[in-house]
Amino acid sequence: MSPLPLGQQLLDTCAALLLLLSFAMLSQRRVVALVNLYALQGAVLAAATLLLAWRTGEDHLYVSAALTLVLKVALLPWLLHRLIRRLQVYRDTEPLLNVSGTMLVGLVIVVFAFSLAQPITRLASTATRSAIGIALAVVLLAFLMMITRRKAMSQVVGFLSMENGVLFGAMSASYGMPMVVELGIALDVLVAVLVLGVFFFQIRERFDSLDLHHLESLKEHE
Amino acid sequence: MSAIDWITQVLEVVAAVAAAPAFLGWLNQCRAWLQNRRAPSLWLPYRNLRKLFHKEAVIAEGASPLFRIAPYVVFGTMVLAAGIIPSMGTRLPLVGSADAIALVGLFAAARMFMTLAAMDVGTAFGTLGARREMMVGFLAEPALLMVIFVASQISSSTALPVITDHLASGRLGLSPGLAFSAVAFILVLLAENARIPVDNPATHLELTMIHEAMVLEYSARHLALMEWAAQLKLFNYVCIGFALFLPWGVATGHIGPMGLAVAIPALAIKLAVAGAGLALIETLSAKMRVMRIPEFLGTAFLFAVLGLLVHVLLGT
Amino acid sequence: MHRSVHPVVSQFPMLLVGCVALLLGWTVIGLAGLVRPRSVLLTGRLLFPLGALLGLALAVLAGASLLGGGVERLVLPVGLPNLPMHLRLDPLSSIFLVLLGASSFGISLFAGGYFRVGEGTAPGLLCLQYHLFLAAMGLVLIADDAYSFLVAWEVMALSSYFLVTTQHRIPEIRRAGFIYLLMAHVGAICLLLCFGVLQGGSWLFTFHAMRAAHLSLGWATAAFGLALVGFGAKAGLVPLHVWLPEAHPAAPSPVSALMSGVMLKTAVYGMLRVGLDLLGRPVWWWGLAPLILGLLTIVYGVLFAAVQTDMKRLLAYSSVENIGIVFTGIGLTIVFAGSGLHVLAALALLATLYHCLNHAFMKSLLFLGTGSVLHATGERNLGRLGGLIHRMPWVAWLTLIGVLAIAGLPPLNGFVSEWLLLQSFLFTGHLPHAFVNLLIPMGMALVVLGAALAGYVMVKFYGVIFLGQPREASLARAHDCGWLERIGLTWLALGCVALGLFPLQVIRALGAVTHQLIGAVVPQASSHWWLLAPVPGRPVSYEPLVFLTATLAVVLMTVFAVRLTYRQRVRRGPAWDCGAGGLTARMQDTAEGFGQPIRHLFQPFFEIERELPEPTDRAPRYRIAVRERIWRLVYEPIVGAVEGLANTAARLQRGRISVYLLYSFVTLLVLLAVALLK
Amino acid sequence: MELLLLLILPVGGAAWLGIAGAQRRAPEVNAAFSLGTFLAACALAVRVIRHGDLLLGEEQFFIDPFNVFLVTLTAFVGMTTALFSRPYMRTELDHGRLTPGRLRLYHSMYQLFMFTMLLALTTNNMGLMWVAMEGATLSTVLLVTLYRTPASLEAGWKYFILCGVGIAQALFGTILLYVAAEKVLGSQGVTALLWTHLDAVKSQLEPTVLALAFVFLLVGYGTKVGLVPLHSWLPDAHAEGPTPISAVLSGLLLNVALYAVVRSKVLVEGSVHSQLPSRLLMGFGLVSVVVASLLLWRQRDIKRLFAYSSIEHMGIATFAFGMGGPIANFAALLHMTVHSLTKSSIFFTAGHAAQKTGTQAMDRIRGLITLSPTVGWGLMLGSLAILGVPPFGVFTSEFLILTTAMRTQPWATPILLAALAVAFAAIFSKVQPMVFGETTGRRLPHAPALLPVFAHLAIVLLLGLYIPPYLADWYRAAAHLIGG
Repeated sequence: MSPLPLGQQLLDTCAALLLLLSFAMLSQRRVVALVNLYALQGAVLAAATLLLAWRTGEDHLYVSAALTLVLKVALLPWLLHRLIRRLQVYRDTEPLLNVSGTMLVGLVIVVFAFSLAQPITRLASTATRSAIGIALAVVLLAFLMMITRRKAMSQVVGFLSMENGVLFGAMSASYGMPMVVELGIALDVLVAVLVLGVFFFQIRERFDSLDLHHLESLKEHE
Repeated sequence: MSAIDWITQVLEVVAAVAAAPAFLGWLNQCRAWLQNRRAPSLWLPYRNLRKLFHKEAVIAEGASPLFRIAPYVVFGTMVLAAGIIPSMGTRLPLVGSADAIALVGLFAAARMFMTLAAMDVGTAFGTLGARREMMVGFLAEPALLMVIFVASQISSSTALPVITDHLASGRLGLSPGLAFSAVAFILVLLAENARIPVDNPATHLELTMIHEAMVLEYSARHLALMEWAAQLKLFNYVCIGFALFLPWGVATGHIGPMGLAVAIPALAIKLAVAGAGLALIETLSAKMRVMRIPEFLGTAFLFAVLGLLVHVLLGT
Repeated sequence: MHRSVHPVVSQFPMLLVGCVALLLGWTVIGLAGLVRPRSVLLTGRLLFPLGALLGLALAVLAGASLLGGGVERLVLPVGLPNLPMHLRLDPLSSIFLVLLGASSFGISLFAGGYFRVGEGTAPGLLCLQYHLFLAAMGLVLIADDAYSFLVAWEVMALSSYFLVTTQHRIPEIRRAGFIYLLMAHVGAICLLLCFGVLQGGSWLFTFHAMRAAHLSLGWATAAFGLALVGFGAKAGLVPLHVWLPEAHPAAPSPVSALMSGVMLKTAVYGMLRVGLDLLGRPVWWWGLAPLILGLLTIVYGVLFAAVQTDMKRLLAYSSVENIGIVFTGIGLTIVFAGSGLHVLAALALLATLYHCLNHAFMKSLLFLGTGSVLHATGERNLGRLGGLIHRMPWVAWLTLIGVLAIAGLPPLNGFVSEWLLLQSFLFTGHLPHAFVNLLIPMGMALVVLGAALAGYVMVKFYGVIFLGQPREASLARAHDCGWLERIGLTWLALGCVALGLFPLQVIRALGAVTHQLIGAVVPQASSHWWLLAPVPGRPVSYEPLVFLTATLAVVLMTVFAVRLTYRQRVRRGPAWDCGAGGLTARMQDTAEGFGQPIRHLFQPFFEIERELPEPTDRAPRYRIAVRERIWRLVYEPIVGAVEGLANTAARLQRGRISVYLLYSFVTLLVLLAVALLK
Repeated sequence: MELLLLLILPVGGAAWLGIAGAQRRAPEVNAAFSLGTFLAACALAVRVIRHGDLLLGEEQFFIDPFNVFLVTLTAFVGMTTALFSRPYMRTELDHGRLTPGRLRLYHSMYQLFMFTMLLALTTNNMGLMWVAMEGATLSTVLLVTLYRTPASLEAGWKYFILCGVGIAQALFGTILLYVAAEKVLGSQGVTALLWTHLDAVKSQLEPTVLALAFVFLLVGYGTKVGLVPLHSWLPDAHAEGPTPISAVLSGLLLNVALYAVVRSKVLVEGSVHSQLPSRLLMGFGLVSVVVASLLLWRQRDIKRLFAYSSIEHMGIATFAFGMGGPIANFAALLHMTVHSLTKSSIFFTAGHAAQKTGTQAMDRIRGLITLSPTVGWGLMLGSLAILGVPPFGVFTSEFLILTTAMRTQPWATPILLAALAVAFAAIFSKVQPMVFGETTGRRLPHAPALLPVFAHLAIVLLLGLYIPPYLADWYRAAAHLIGG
């Protein structure tokens, strides 16, 4: 069998990187590092998009690559860093599930995600269909991360990386969504982060900490 | 309906009204003899009634009209009952108008008025008697009805004369169902007529008395009517017993003078025997505590139901 | 079999239109009450009597249609889009409309005099709720499709709920209202499901379509069961009766009268409609359920009535008993009809319907009587009443008629229906089912026992309230009821008497109903208009008129005889006090005392809580409270179970967002797995 | 044209109020814009009824009976809520629970929220619908935290995170849909997300992928519908936000989310020839009904109580959609309508009650009927209506749903019966003492402006007694679209 073309190999490497980064985020406890990892993920995503654009010549992919670059590598991390500095939240406390355990669960999830991706892969016509499983895995891992974290900040980062996963999925399955949708999504993410910013300050001025265990008063069970 | 039917009807009623005190007298006589006492005269009850009627009536201040109406109603119902029960002949004009259920209803009406009257003045005894009377009643009535129903299941009618006709025609021997209900009936009879062991008409002992407690506030003619009604009630019950269990001698079918000629003496004899029997039972048994009465009547009720079940089981 | 029997459909449904107009009239009257909500004069003196007249008119119209025996249909363009409101006036609905109209005439007149300011809700609002209640009951009876039936049914429940909670400041009354509405709603849902079965996949909810639908035995049985639960809950069938002894005392007396006298009958109507009409020919063993439950209800109700100390609770339990009698009749009817004994079925049905009519009059009369007493004395507790026959003769004597009637004494109406029921019990002939044959005598025994106990209850009721000495000094100020009340009471009493004296005419009228439902009528053995001889070939008969005349004749003769012979004057003297020196009212027997033999005999039924005085007590007091075991046995466990489940459900929600996320996560994964395996 | 107005007006309103929302007359302006939106919606509805479906803005917008009726409903409730919030929010301002600045935020966000929902309803593009749904969350999350109390912040946070995550799943689902569609519609990617096109080719779409897509969409939008166990955000957000927001969340947002679910169900059912979608909907519906009715039992906060009842009713509607068939769908649509009307009116009265008694704790609210008869009767009748007591419209839909269930899904009826009984007991036992009973408070001098409440209840009452033919046809057409 013939070796895959270079672009293909690069793309697969990007996908692998993304998955790696998600695992890294899952295990990472320092918020600043977390944000950096997120930025890195954004960068890889952008790179992948560029590659894809270059290989397929779909020009709207250039736009979305640029969008990703601006938004997820530059703007959002910068915002988050500012927030961290302003709010003095550097470390997350011990996650609810210890790292090795989380890793184990993450592994299981990856397997599940791959098996899940089979039918989609069979269907998709793109050169990158093999990456769908990874995209799904990234989404689910981000989900897992949100579950296991105790600080609002790291939960947000998880939320954003989930967005990454979804976008990567969109790209690898069908060379991205229609432009209007892409724009809409980007807008939403941006607004979301702004809203979150406001939120953090409100939470801070109330509880002077971003620890989530303050936010457990509304419940049915006493 | 021929004239003679009407005559029989009237005759029955008159005979009942006239003979009821005598029957009580006879019962007391027998009891006295059985207890080695000197027997009072057979006519004592008549003298009592006469005496009471001549007295001046005294009525309690708190008494309402109901109190004064009651004796007449009670007496009237008992008289009417006597007309319904076929003691001599069965072709009675009143046959259609009221069957056995209505008869029991009639007794119930009498009881109701009696108890209400007893509660009217609002003395301790009156209300107490009323309560006990109703306690007896709510068990005795169903028992009596069930007894009658056994017979009416056999003769497929609730009209007493028809039942008597059917039984008298002797097509059947003693059915097992009837045997049960006969026992039940005797118990009911004792209870309903305030005889020992349920009540002792001879005493005014407040712990035990039922009937006497109710009529305690009555005097003179009202009391007389009440007493007479009681005697009539006893008479009627005995006659019901005859109609159900000893229908022999009753003029069935079309009544001729001959029939009456047979029926009247037959009735007299049966009454005499029944009186003696009752006296015997009363002498042999002892007065029981008031709270045991429901059990006594419960047994009666049970017997009656058993009779019915037995009949349904074997009767077909 | 009675599919074939289809009465003629008249061209223009004149009578039906008339009925609808009258129902609308009631609604309008109700709304008119809002014009000046606080004015007693407007509502009491004008609107309520007007409503009463409408009731009379309704009775007349329905009576006409009953005698005509025809069927009228009408479709109004309201309701669901593809289900306009179908209305139908046939003998079954007519007889119940007669019941509604006739008894409401008396009750509304009484209500006109009864409602005053200070009843909590403003008179105008009461007027609205009251007449909506009436109209809804009427609509229930003429509705011919499931939707309008249920709407009317629930409006009925709702308006009566608001009437029950007239004095909503009292917590007990709120509790009563809550239990009432809850039971009503659950019952209504059961009915809803029942109709869901009955429509049989035709998706037409008209009763006509339901008659046509062919259901498998399983479905039909399910429908019957649901109907029994739904209507039983409304009628107060044990063990679904718990709301009844709470709600009836809570409501103002005219409302209690309406609820007990009429509303319970709408449930009976529904049961007959579904069980004998919509379901077509019933299966005989369906009948066993209502039969057995009915018998149970009779005994249960009358026993609890006997131990009550609150006069309205006592009446409420007696209503439970009477509903038991009615359902026993329904059960018999179904058993007979299912076994092909049509004449007997007709007889049983006759007894059922007759008892419905009787109970409507008797019970309304008694409830209104208690209403007057309540107004005059402000007392519901039997322990504080007594001797009112002197203070309020009208009420006392009219109530006496009701008491005698409900105790089943000849020649009043209560006796007739019980007589008919016993006849249908007696001559079951031989059903093809052995154990039913054995069940029947037991049933008969229970019915008889119930009747006798009813007598006991009524003596207690009447004797303690109206006879004896007043147990409170305040009773001396009691006043007799006003003229409107008197008219109302008299009307109802007359109804009791008439129903007792002219059974034949009533039965002839009821023939149309039995013909419609069973396909058979009870043939008359004799041609005399006064002779009631329902069972052909059996010499069984009853002549109330002759009976009455005979009784009166004998009594009067006695009176005259005594008067003529002995004319000593009557002297009044003090009652004999055993020389104790002065009888006091406290020496009389009490309501508790009257309950004692029953409590003693039927201990297992009751949950008794006693407080006995010590010999050394300075102020000895005796208190006894009797409660129903059913609460502890049935309802408290249910509530406990729900609470337990609620707590478990609450454990899911501990307020921690990670856990919530975990829920979403797990859900997602599970569903994905499911989707994948598909 | 109408559509343009319909979408422009709220945006304009948002902009205007964003600048001038703090002024004295801002509430009136808000109401005015909502009124305009409503009129536009009516015009649109009329046009659709006259000329049938509309396809506008190079196919980006698609109006059919199904969504036009929801559009009208949304605009209507939006308007009445604006009317209600006019005096209500002023009072809040006077009570010092708000600052003019926050009032401005409230007003502009309110308009924005209306916009996002109308967009989600009218757009033909599944992707755009997703964007709008996310937008709806974002625009309301700051309204939930309007009071800045700890509880409200917590509620807001949960609302944001849970719905955000959910919506992300929905996006993934949308992508899967796109993938599957692209296969059929060609990869130029313009039309592949347009519902109309998807609907046209739904039978050719790849089943497994669509099944997966449906799962993602269901979990995503289901979170916003408040289906158990994805519902956790709902009671908090409803209870802690200002009352008008609770009203629109419960009355409108849930509907729109359910609309999204149903739209996707239609597509998936066309392709997956299995019971999966309907089974899932029925399952979620039942679970929601049962759990919600159980949790109702324990509530102490009046707004929380009715939030749970919203979950219950959404469960009923979902169950009905799951059963499918013309009658069930008809009933479900009707149920959505009457529920949003009734529930919003209940929230209005509950808000007034809480405002007058100064607490949301139900055991401290007593004797409303003496405090202020209109509020008392409003709450009583509203609760009875929501509990499915005739002659109110909720009964109509429940009648149809239950009877259908009895025939097609008899196994579910005992569960529904029990759940409805429990819910009735729970809600009514809490409402009755609040309305009736003794109260320490004096009768209030001025009656509150409850026009919206009684308007809503009147409509619900009407729907219970008589459904106008054109409305019925409208529903039927919609039910047919959903696949009767």
